Amino acid sequence: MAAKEKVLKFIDIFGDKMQEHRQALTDMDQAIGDGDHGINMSRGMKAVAEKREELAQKNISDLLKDVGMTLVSKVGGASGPLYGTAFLKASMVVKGKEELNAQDLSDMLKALEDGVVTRGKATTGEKTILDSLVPAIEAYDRALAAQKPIKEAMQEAEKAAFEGVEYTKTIIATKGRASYLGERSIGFQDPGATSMAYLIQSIQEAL
Amino acid sequence: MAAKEKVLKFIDIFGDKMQEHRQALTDMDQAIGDGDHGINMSRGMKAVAEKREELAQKNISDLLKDVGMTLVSKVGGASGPLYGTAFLKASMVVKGKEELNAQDLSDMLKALEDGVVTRGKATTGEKTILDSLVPAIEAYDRALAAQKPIKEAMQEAEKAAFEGVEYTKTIIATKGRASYLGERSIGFQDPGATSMAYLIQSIQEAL
Amino acid sequence: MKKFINEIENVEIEMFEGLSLAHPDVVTRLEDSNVFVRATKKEGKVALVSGGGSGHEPAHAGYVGTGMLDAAVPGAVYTSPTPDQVYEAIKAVDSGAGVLLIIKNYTGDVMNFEMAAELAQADGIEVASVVVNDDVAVEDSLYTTGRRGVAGTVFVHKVAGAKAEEGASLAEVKAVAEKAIANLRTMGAALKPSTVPAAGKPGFELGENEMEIGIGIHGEPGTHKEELQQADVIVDHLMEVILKDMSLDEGSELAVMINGSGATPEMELYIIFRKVYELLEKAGFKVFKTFVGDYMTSIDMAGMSITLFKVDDELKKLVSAPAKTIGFTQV
Amino acid sequence: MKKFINEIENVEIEMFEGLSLAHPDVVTRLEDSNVFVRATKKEGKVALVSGGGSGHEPAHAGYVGTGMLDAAVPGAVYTSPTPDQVYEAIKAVDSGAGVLLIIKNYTGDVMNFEMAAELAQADGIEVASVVVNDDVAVEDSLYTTGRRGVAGTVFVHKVAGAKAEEGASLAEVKAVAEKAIANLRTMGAALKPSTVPAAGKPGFELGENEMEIGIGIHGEPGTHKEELQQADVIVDHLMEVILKDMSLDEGSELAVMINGSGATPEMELYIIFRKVYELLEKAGFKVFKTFVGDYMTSIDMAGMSITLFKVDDELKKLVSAPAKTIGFTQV
Ligand SMILES: Nc1ncnc2c1ncn2[C@@H]1O[C@H](COP(=O)(O)OP(=O)(O)O)[C@@H](O)[C@H]1O
Ligand SMILES: Nc1ncnc2c1ncn2[C@@H]1O[C@H](COP(=O)(O)OP(=O)(O)O)[C@@H](O)[C@H]1O
Ligand SMILES: [Mg+2]
Ligand SMILES: [Mg+2]
Ligand SMILES: [Mg+2]
Ligand SMILES: [Mg+2]
Repeated sequence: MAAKEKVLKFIDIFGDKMQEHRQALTDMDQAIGDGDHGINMSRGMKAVAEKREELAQKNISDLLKDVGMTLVSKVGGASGPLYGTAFLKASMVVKGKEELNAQDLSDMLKALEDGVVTRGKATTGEKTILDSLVPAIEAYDRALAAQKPIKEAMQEAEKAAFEGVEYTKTIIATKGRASYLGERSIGFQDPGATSMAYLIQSIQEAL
Repeated sequence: MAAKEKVLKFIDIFGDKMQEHRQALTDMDQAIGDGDHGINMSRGMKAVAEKREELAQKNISDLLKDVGMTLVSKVGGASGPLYGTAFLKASMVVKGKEELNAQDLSDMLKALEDGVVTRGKATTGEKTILDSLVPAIEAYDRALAAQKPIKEAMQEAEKAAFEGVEYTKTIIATKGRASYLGERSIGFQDPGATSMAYLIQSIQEAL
Repeated sequence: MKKFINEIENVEIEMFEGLSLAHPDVVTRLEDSNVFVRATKKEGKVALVSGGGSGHEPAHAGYVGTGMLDAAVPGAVYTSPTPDQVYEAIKAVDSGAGVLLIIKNYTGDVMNFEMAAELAQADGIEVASVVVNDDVAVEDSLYTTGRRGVAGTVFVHKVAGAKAEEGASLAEVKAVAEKAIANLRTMGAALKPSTVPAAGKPGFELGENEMEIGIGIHGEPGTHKEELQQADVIVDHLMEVILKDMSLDEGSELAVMINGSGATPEMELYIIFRKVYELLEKAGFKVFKTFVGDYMTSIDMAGMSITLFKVDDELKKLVSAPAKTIGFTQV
Repeated sequence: MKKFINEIENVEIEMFEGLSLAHPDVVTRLEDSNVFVRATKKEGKVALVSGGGSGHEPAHAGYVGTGMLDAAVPGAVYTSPTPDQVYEAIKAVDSGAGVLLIIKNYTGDVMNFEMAAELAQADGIEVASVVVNDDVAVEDSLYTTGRRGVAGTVFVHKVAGAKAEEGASLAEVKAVAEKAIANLRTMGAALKPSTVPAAGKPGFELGENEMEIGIGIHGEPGTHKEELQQADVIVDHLMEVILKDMSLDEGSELAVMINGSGATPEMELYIIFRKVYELLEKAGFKVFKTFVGDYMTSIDMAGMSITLFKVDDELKKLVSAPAKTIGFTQV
């Protein structure tokens, strides 16, 4: 399967997961936020799915850019600019590429992180998207350094991402809406970190 | 016991009954009205009770007038003008009297009815105060005609009043707020007829 | 019962105190009473007095001011004020040109206001009254107490108030109020009942999948319960009843009020209006002006009513005239 | 969930349609969008744009009009609008004098509005922005996202809108908005949570005897739950937190807003104001002007907030200036 088909497959899987976990992500956000994260993400990925044919005509960079623009203009809230900018940054690092190797995937993942950080100005440990994304990237790079194949590296990334989600239960939110709860945010899983873990999982499953 | 003391005792007993049945009368009014009849009547009779010492200084006619004015100015809703005017009319038929015989009591009861009819323009069978008051008066007069003593006559009046209350369950309201319910008002007891039955009972108990 | 209140028996009085402290430039509360009059009495004009139970806020004290009422007398919650209170209001606002009482058609309101009118007339004050009965949910028949006065009452305050402000005579103000009443129709529905503080529990019960059709404004049950429907279906049903009772011609112009009962989000009121507009347009009627909001509430009921008000040139002018009150300001 | 709605996914769009059909003389909805602009564009002045999630009605579309906003962009329920939408609004209202964005301090709102500003600035439009953060319930710290923007935002719309209407420059309008923000403090409490239509169930749970203190306006839980208290006790508590955070002197003048969350009867808001007034008077502060009602709601939440706004001569003039919008009209 060509790289572009894999990217499209990743987008499809992520879209399906956002529909599937719509209620669960919303429930998580009700506990410590305003109860719309699942609604937001599923609305955005539904809009992406509606463009599926158009996307299939584009090259990898352009289709990622289109996904980013669609998320920016359909999601709203905090997750729209964060996920949107993440995809836009990812689109930039694969400009002109028709194939993607293991290093390209690493660059893309870092571009996602760069997008989230540029917009959200958070670091790890603040109970955000970054708490699943950053450990996933670290796990992936570690696996690559250990000469593991790309699929296996992404499996380790996925594992690290969901561990990151578990970790969010133990910390106080200091960014985003959950930060208003202070100590009361402890014990709850961060919805944004969770949706990001599903994104990592979607990449892994698409490989 | 002098007649005036009996009238005062009747007012006391009626006041107590309105406090005692406040919730029940309100519940009845919630079913087919706006849920305030017990609140209204107890507010009015509480205001009467607060004037108890003043009332005791007055003659029978004046004290009944005072009760009527107090009800008019404290109860509001439909029952305020109806009960208020009833007491005002009753006060007029006993003007100048210091003793009350069985016929005087009959005149007073009819004056109550006259007050309710003047204000409310209803007749029996419309699911109102009149449906306990009118049968009570009829029963009282029948008993008097049969030479029964006043206490016994009032006991029959009381019985007829509560039968009237039962009867209200079987009919459609065509006056007052319950009339908006049409057929839906069947099956429910009329709160105003019920409070009037307690009034009749209070007279009986005061004798 | 969960409410932001203190002792239940102080609910009305504390509300009255808050209201008069909040808007001293618009209304004055007569000392120790439940009578609200304009902060600045306007002399020489016909005075308008209305009232009813409390629990309908902003009605009626919220409509005291330029272009609407001269006095409002709110009674206990859902209970008509008493004759002596209304009498005080009449005396306070009369400036020789006469007083019009705007009464909603309920046995209690009619009797208490009538007694007040008798007291004032005995003093030589010219008093006239109109009885608003815009609720088409209940059948109008000679053998009943007739229809209730509900949200349409606000339009009567508005047009009679504007007419009086113009300097019209008592007879003229009364005539325009009666014309308004003849042209007004309202019907409502509720999803959740209201709770009278002193009663402590809701006025009726509704299942998770039920609604009450044909509600009044006193938390009383409506004409019947129905299975919960989508907004458009409810609007269809209410509009059918309302329109059947009005004589409208192609091109008739209407003022429309979508009234919230106190706990209905504006979001829902606008969704309702959207459908009302669609139906009116399809039928060939013209919406002249629209009012959406809490105008005549039922404490914390989640409900709404639709009022259609057929307007001619005179009524259009009066509906559009300026008004400055707590609950209704228009330039 | 019981609501007067149709299909859940159409809630926002049907509300937008209803709103623009109801008030064509005040607002125009840009075709097929969620951008509301004044029906008559005022040229040559600084333009004000605000927005946020839907569910806060009348905020923000209800504040578009003379003396307040030039455009409002309501997003999905409780969700910030997106950058392209805000960008459309900016382009529609700019008439060369620059555009001020009034943003409530939420991560999502700030990011989306910032992206919109970047897009507009790339077109050469002068764009400035202020971030409202009046909620004292949450601690302000360099290590958090800071305080939320809540009901006080309406005062920012009011004074910045009045300043812009006077013909002030973008820098001047921004400066007065920032002065207002520095002088605004709000805190709220709720008895019942709100239900986002798409979520289908309440945002948090409260027992029959519990209340939520320090609520925001998005149905999110507050800072903590407490046992239900009488209104005066709740007011005491909220006022203590608010006043501790303000620097007031004897004789300081305040505009006060008692804001309802959507399902709170006016009756309760006035009972609350009564106590607020008593406390302010006792402390030697002067109430300059009072606003009681649903200004910044949370759909169907039964809750309220108290906003104190310290006003100097300039702010007093701007608070009192005329305004003509759907949700706020003043002469
Ligand atoms: N500054 C930030 N950086 C990274 N992620 C953030 C930031 N702020 C919030 N988030 C993420 O956004 C999620 C909430 O998204 P969502 O509910 O869609 O938006 P909103 O909070 O505007 O309703 C949080 O769970 C958190 O993971
Ligand atoms: N026209 C009338 N004549 C006699 N009694 C009436 C009339 N209208 C109403 N009532 C009585 O008044 C009672 C209701 O009183 P209440 O609840 O205090 O007043 P409201 O209906 O104004 O709330 C009814 O149960 C009925 O018995
Ligand atoms: Mg959220
Ligand atoms: Mg009643
Ligand atoms: Mg009543
Ligand atoms: Mg949100």
